[in-house]
Amino acid sequence: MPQPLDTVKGFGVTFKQIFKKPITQEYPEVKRPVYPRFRGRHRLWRFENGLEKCVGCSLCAAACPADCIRVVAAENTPDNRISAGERYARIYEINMSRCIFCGYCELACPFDAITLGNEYEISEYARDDQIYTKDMLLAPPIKRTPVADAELYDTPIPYYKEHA
Amino acid sequence: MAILERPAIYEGTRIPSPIPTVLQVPDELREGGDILQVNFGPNHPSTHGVLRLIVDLNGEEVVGLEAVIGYLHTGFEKNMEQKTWWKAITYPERIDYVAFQNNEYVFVAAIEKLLGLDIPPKAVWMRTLLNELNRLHSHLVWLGTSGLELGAISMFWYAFREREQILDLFELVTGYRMHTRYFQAGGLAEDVPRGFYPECRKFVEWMPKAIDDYEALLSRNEIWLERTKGIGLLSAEDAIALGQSGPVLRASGVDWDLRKAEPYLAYDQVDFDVPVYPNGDVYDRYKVHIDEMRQSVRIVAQCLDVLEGLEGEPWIVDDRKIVLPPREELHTSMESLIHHFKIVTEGYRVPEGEVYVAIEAPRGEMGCYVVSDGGPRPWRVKFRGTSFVALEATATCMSNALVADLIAIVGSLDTVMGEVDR
Amino acid sequence: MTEPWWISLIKAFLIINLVMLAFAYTTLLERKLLGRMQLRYGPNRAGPYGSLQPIADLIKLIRKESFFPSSAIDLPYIVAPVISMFTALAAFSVIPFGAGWHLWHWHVDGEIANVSIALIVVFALGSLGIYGFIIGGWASESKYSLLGSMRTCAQLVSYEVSLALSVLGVVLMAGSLSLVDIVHKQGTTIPYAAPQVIGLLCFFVAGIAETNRAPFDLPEADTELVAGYHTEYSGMRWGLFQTAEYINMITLSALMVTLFFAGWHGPYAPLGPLWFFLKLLAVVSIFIWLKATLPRLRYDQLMRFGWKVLLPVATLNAVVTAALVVAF
Amino acid sequence: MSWEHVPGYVSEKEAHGEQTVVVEPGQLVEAALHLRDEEGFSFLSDISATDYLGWGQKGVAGYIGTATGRDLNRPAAQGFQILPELKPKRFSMSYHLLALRPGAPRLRLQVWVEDGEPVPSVVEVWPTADWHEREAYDLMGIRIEGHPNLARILMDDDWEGHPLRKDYPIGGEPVRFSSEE
Repeated sequence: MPQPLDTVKGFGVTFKQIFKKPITQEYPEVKRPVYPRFRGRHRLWRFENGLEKCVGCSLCAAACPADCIRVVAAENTPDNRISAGERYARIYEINMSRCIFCGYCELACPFDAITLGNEYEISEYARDDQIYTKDMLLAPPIKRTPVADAELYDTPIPYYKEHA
Repeated sequence: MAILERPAIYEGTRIPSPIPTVLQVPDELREGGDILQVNFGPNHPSTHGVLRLIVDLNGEEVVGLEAVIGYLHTGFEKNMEQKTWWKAITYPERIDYVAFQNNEYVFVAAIEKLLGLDIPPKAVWMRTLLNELNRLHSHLVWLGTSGLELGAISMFWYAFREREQILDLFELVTGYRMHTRYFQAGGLAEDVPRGFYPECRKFVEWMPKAIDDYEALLSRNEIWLERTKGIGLLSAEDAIALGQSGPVLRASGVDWDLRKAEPYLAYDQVDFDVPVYPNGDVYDRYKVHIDEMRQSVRIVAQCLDVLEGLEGEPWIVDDRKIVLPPREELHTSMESLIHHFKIVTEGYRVPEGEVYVAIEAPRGEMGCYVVSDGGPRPWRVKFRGTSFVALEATATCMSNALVADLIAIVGSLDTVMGEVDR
Repeated sequence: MTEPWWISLIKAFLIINLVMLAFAYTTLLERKLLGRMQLRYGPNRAGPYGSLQPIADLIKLIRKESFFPSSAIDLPYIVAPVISMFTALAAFSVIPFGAGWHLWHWHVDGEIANVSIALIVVFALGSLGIYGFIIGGWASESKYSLLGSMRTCAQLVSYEVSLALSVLGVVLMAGSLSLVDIVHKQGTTIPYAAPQVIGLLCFFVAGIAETNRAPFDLPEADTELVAGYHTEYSGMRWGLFQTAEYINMITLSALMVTLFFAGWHGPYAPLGPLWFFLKLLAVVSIFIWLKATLPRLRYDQLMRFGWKVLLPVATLNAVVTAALVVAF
Repeated sequence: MSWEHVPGYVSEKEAHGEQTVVVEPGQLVEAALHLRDEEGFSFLSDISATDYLGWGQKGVAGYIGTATGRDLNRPAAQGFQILPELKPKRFSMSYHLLALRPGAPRLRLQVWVEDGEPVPSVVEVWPTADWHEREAYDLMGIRIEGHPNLARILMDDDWEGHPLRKDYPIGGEPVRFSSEE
């Protein structure tokens, strides 16, 4: 039995949306704050005295399910001291186009040297530009992303986030 | 299990023979020479990715049909054999990328079954909650795309409005919107943040209103009824014989839900109903999806009640053989550091054996068959792709269908091609 | 009191451009309105509030490659969009949009051509335009296009009948086939929407089908036939089809305003064209609203509805009106 | 519960709360019919083929020491190694059955075959087996006998080899890194 009145109800649903604020965000101008746990672009960290935290143990490379991290370690020498440990990462590269952002590398790192930041704007025009070298990873990211209240939306369980 | 009494419209549905998955053109039609063979897909707006349907048309009527799959075959199962158990957890999420949390759970549950682990209550309830949120997410994607395919374009946007909220919740808890790797063998990867509960409460209060909107838009809409009632019939017997599960089976009148039949996680402690509809047509599948969404919201609310009382409880088992040690110990305990290195480099070992774990994923029975040789890597992982099985029913559902019904039927079977091709 | 030919020429030139402009901004209106109904903004990058979007689209379409399938049949393939476009534009010539004015010592009519059989002209041109769609789909040599063109053929032919029958009531009441007379008549009595409400509904439904708008957009059902008859078209050839479709919709809305809503008549007479425009806008918005809300019908349901529901109702409406007109 | 009355019965096993019945490949269809009609296993969940080539031969590294002490009785927890139990033949085909009744009893029906040995098709018993068997043929190279349409399903029609076999080369694309050695 046709019930035209019920069909008309749907028109009300579409019509009333006109007076609501659209839910889409005008992206390049408005950046929605990500939650603090969001896993974005990687960062390598230094100690306050400038020494790198990474000691080149390759645990991150071992933990990576996508095999996108390459670490080549070298020995620190007294006149060329780079990291706090015995060795340092002479080459540290991440192929971002392969990375699946699972965050296993930051879980694996025993020295809190690598963490996943909140930046997600990491597209490039060329694949080779997606290969992040150590210098790029050590430098603070150029594009900043706002982050929601960390106190409320995160737990200080990942030690490094408290001390980063 | 009870099969609802079936209405008379079932006359005529039968599984094609000899090939159950191919609808063959009758010889007399073939000889007539009026058959137009059209290739729907692999690139077509409404084939859910890369499904290819070879369709024989007699005018507008579908007289022959063969589904060709494999265009998204990525070899997940082979890949997982090369990874340690720990690393392999990231793979199942990407198989059915709409029900990632359920897929992850089924694999983690298989590992835990082999290991004989008991997980802490907080992890149990949180897993239940996230699984139900994911079911909502999956049904919303289904609802949106099905509406779009039948021409109700606004439905897509309304469904995706709520989907966004769910993804935000996932981002809040797990750190990633889709492939979360949040379930680890033994519990959860991280504790639940304080701010999650109020955010999730807000969503639980909002969602029923949104579902009312969907129903106002579609459920009683004359054109929607015309398009979905009596289309894509599948009788209860045929559905069971074809291995259908989930909403498709329940829409055919079979009261079967693994959450009730063999309860896992906390499903035996929450209160919910299983919607069953008797007709086995596209409309009933739509109704099952809508009703399940309401039930999922109920379950999420109950999980929240329990979880709020579990503040401060452990979220992962304290077993140093399987779980990474707490991070603060890495700086103080040499033993912990060694464990950490061993688990990351070599991975934990899982006792020899074979298990088959099945859960009620949004699309039905999601099974995971795992064989372990006692080593750090799975010997064999096989997933029972729900969509893979669902697609087998296309030929049976397609009797007396027109081109437009073809779209509605394939849509109603709710297939995700990543899961079909794996 | 006829106007000289050169005034008609100037007017024709103006109206063609106005209609094209109206088409361009109808697409913008559709995208904006659909956007708001779907909780998004719609285009808002080109110009303030996206107001230059149609221009940007035009430039894009012109610069795009007009793909030519090697198996397509050359001449019909190229001519088809032109036919559709021409008839769509020509049909607008008999729509009155004002009462007519005196400028210096010349009289300017409120329409380009005051034909005494204007209604028939519109329908004839509309039927001719269908050939564009049919030929275009057939000449593309693609299965989807062929199916789309088959659907166009059947759908438009079926609904053409109901469309013509649904306006019979109005014609009988006005006693004329000239659109100008019909509007004048409504100015003296009431808009025919009131007495002819069934005719209006029939006209509206048949009109949606006639212009391939949702929920009757089967010929180009993008989720079934990809894009129906214009699957193989791209660039400005596709643009011509699109233009033709939108102008058909505008023409139909204009016809509806003329026949049922008293055309340019409104509270303040000199503002005639403005009233006409506002009414047109309202009708076009309803078309868009339908698209946002309703799912698509199926082919056989469409045909069944056309022949078994719409045609009898429209016929009955015409017969009853005729009886009443004769009686009183 | 004993399954000795299943036609072609070879052995049975219960582990992790799951029951497995191994039958002769030649009598698979009879066993399937028996289980479907007599025991109510009307629902075939899944068919999984497994390749056991090289099973139990791989050298395994031990895992040493724990903070909480070691439990030598748990293989996962270290210390001691056992080699896995050897399998009778190279391939296993596991049919995961489910009875749609309260308690949801499940049963794994298993057959063992060597490379090239045929397995009869159960499409006639459970129509859903169609694609599952095609998949087993495609990815594992199990010869299914009596299947109405045994073609490749996931791989290309002209694909060589069966990729999920253990002796199938893995290959893969090298990950791109900068040219710095």
